[in-house]
Amino acid sequence: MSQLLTEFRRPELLQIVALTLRVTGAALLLATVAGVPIGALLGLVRFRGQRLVTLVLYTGMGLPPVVVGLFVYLSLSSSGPLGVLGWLFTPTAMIVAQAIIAFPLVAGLTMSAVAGVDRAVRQQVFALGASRWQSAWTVLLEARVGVTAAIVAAFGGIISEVGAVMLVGGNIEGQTRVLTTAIVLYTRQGEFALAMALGVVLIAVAFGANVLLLRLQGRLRDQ
Amino acid sequence: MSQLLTEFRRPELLQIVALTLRVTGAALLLATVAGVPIGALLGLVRFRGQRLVTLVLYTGMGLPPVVVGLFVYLSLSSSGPLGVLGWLFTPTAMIVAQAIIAFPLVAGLTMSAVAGVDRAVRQQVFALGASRWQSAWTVLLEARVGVTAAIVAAFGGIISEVGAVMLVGGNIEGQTRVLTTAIVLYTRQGEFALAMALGVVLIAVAFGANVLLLRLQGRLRDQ
Amino acid sequence: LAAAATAAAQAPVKPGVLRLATTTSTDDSGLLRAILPAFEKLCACRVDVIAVGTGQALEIGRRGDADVVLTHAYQSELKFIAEHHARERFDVMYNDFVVVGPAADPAKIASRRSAREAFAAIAAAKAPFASRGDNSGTETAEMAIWASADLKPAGAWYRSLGQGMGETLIVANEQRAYTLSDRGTWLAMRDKLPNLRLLLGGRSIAENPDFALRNRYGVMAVDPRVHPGVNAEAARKFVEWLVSPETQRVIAAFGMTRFGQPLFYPDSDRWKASQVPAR
Amino acid sequence: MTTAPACYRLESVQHRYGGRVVLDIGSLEIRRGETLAVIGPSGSGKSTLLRLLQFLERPTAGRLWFDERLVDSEPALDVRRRVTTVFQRPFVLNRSVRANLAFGLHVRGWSNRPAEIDHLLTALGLAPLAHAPAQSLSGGEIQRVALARALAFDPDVLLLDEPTANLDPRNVRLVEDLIRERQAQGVTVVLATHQIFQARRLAHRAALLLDGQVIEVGPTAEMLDHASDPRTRAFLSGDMVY
Amino acid sequence: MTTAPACYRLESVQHRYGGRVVLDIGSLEIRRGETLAVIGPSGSGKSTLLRLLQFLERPTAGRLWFDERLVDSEPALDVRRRVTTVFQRPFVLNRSVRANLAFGLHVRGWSNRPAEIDHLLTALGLAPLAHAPAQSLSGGEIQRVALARALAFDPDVLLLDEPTANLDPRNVRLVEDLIRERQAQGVTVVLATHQIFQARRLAHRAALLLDGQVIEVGPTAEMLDHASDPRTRAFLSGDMVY
Ligand SMILES: Nc1ncnc2c1ncn2[C@@H]1O[C@H](COP(=O)(O)OP(=O)(O)OP(=O)(O)O)[C@@H](O)[C@H]1O
Ligand SMILES: Nc1ncnc2c1ncn2[C@@H]1O[C@H](COP(=O)(O)OP(=O)(O)OP(=O)(O)O)[C@@H](O)[C@H]1O
Ligand SMILES: [Mg+2]
Ligand SMILES: [Mg+2]
Repeated sequence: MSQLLTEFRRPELLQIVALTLRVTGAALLLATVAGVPIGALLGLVRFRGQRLVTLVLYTGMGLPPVVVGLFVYLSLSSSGPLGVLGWLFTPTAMIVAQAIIAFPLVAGLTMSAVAGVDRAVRQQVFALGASRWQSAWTVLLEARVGVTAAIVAAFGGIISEVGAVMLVGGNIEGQTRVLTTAIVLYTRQGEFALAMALGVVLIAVAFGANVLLLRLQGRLRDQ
Repeated sequence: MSQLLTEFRRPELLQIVALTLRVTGAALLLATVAGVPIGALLGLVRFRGQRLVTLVLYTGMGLPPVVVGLFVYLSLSSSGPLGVLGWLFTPTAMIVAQAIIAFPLVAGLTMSAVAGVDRAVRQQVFALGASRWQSAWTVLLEARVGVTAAIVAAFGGIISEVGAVMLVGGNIEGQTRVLTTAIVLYTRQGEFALAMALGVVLIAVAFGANVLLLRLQGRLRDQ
Repeated sequence: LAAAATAAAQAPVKPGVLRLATTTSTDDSGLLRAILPAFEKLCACRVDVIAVGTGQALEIGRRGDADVVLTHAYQSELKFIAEHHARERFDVMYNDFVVVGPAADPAKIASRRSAREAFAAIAAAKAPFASRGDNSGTETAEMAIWASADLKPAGAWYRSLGQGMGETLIVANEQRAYTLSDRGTWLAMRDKLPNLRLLLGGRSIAENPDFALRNRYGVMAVDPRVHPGVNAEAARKFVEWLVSPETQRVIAAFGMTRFGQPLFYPDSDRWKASQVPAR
Repeated sequence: MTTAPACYRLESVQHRYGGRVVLDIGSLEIRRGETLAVIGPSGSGKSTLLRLLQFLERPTAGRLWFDERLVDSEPALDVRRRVTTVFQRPFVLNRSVRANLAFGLHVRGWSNRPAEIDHLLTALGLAPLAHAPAQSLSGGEIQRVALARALAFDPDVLLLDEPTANLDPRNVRLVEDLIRERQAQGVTVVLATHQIFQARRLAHRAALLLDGQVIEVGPTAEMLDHASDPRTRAFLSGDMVY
Repeated sequence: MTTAPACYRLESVQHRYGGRVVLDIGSLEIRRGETLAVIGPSGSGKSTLLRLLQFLERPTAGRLWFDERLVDSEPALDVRRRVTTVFQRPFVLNRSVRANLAFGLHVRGWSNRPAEIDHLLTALGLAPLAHAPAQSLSGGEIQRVALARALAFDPDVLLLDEPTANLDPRNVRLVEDLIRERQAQGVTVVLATHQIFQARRLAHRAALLLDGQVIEVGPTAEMLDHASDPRTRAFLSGDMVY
């Protein structure tokens, strides 16, 4: 226990938490900015091949982080097509990988939330003169509980993810070590108590972030 | 490439795929059986502390698989409280860990899908004489798109998960090796092409499972 | 009563199964896959290999979740015995570590004769160095080398990864960094590491100029008096079999066809004893 | 004046939504087997009253008896199954028309009574639509499905909230005929409507709600023709024109 | 007979839902500035016709002109913004009543016109509810919000689908007064209703739909009092009673 306390007073812990939030926050932002509009669109319009797109998105929710990590790694590797960017083993690479993992979750669950809004509501909004984008935004606000859940699920998926960030970040101390990779490290060392303690920290961080997200959802009502 | 082909013809591959489906399928079944009714209930009733329960569920979506794995490992370890069961390093342990990971996803997303069903629909069902459970079931059917998405997201989350199954299953060849742990193994060995190929197999398996799930959703309409 | 309760909480012995907790290097190199079938036939049992980090392997043993552990962290192994989780440790085999680095070799270590000197040169040049940073046997060896050179590595050039050997080599390859690797993993992966060269350690263990780079593997059967749930019978048989000259001979031959040199060198007392008359 | 035992009794019932009192009824009795029309302007509390009678909400103050038993928590399933509502804005389930009609029977575990359902479909002109998805129907069709669905399981008490608002004259007649059939069988009916003429055609007694208060209650013809309260007269006079 | 330029022109318009023809109109013209009542029994296609006129759906066959331009794909935003519908089953957004009224202005980027909104709230008796969440309103209140929301941005064409189905006489009058105000300003109105009396009070011309077909169309009084088609007479006769 005293070991835990010493561990927790380490300034590195703060830095690890900060990097975790920065990477996951940025990835979530990217995935949201891309995934919410696309999910909304897919939920709103009917088109040929919709079923296939749905299937692809749903399957994307099951992309193994390790495979995504490998893919990003091979792309960013110095012998890969994007090697010149020099992103490998930097937080940027981790953001890219997590954004890819988060995207299908955000888009797929937003789609199902938007599709759950009564068609009559959409017709009403259309008849009041809303443009395509305004319609989408209005329906999104009506579906905000489901859209928030989509973002929450994606956040949970990537903040707890380790396979991809380990591969493309390298778990470099002081550089690219986040909470999950630190947990894995302690686990491999047999330091189970420390690993569990960091797990608790991670869960606390996720809890705090969700409090904020639900606040935001509440705000949207008063628009 | 020829190496890939040889790899794919290995009978172990079939066994690994079968075990993956068995473990993830059983875990998903457990999580669904527990999570859908609980999520439905939470989405239907209003009670004090609901906000907190929501937050806890949402936070649960971000439970790091490694931490869940560690927790299950310590519980099932022969010096742990459930050691007598002798489940450690067996598929059963993997099922337990994955079910824990899947549960908050199923319950949380079901909750938000059910909450999205118009209150008037619930009142209508109540007024027609449905019992609590019948109401819940009826509303679930009305929210089936969202509930399916919840199950799909949970499925995607666990079939691609590696941290927990690695810890509690031990990645024992022929016994507890699933697709993700095999992918990690190959990655660790620098066999990137093989790892990627197995990733493709995993994605194909997930795609097939989603086809089935969407079929099932279609069936429910005709109830 | 409390003791009875503890005993009752123990997992039942699974007859016919031996749980072997070991480090990833023994498994990833393919050694276990090559030698274990013989033992499985001999004892008519199944061996479940749990390949994890060294620390984790020992911890699994400490909790009685494995019947036998095979690791390469001598000091930690001694501690394991001091804590009564096993009664004895047996030498099994050894191989060696090598220092690899970028082909350009900015710290000019290729000409050095010892790891101590090489590390000192790297630190002086502040050339990138990738460390396992995971408390593994390899990292323990690395730390011992830094200590012998009176150095405490720190700074942007020193990257502590907290990953396995394979991953660390991958990072070093990308970042053109030096690293300490066990020879087996290096040999197995060097085709995929175009930016790295072996700079210190020679072409085989016989040519390794630095004895400090030796990597010793030991095996321990978990003590059934402390952990009644273990399959002590099979564990005992396994240890006996592993150190037997016949098995040791197979270990010595492993890797010859693929790499032209063995990956592991037999090191058990019985093997050494059996070699004496031959000399 | 009580001629039949009370089906519902309300005493000092108040209902609030966030501070605002929308219902404030000193005393009201609805007798077994009678049809009571609840009339009143938009927002006067008609639908709220029906929600209380359907046990969907509990009054914030006062007491409500159903069948001489005080309703202080959700009634037992078999009790509340005796009452059903056709809502002002009916919702149909995402199933076929026929499956919607069968829903009430289905939850009661009753063998499917196909003859009864066929009878209702025909009586309300819905037979050709039996297999259509209910949510694709027109406004008036949905309203008829909702009524048929409520009648299918023979409720003792029928709460009707503007049941013909979306119907044309011919369909109004079909609906009213069915209601009369149930009246003859002794079903208690509470009919919220803004159509005075409908109240006159169907109800034994009428009650006028204004701002949540019962202004006047009495036998329909008497009350509509000789209202004693000036507010009642004012409300009724508009109806002669619109 | 064309006295004003056509607002809408329909030629051989058919509309199907999954094989079933629900609308089949040989030719119909709606003139600029006129009010056309569309009457007909439940399921005859009134709402479907309005959906086509609102460009929500494209006819499965035939041609539709709006303002002399053929509508073959979704019209440009500024064209379709000239038309709005008050639906038979109006949906309000999960916002305050006031925010619902402002929605049409908001999407057009118009400065918020608070005076106009206040005027509408008062005219429809909704002022006390301005800040209430719109989804908690009563049936008639929601119907009035939907009308006010449509009027707030001064549409050229107003499609009204049973706009007073849920209203009591006094509120019917408020709504009809507002409609008359717009008629005076030259707004084209298409009014789907099952209330013959309302058609008589508001419409210049009336069209009777039966099974998707226009049976008769003509000046309201003339058509209602001296219908030439027996089917029209049969439909109207029911209305004398219900
Ligand atoms: N859930 C609610 N929350 C807040 N206010 C409500 C709620 N339900 C109803 N009200 C308010 O209570 C009043 C009475 O509503 P109710 O639906 O009973 O009226 P009504 O007589 O049925 O009117 P209408 O003829 O328009 O249907 C209305 O002013 C309405 O805005
Ligand atoms: N989306 C749809 N899919 C299938 N059928 C539909 C759809 N919409 C309408 N219908 C059918 O088309 C017919 C005409 O519907 P419409 O809503 O136009 O009738 P209406 O004249 O407005 O009737 P009401 O007076 O009952 O509102 C109805 O029989 C209806 O069931
Ligand atoms: Mg009402
Ligand atoms: Mg209609």
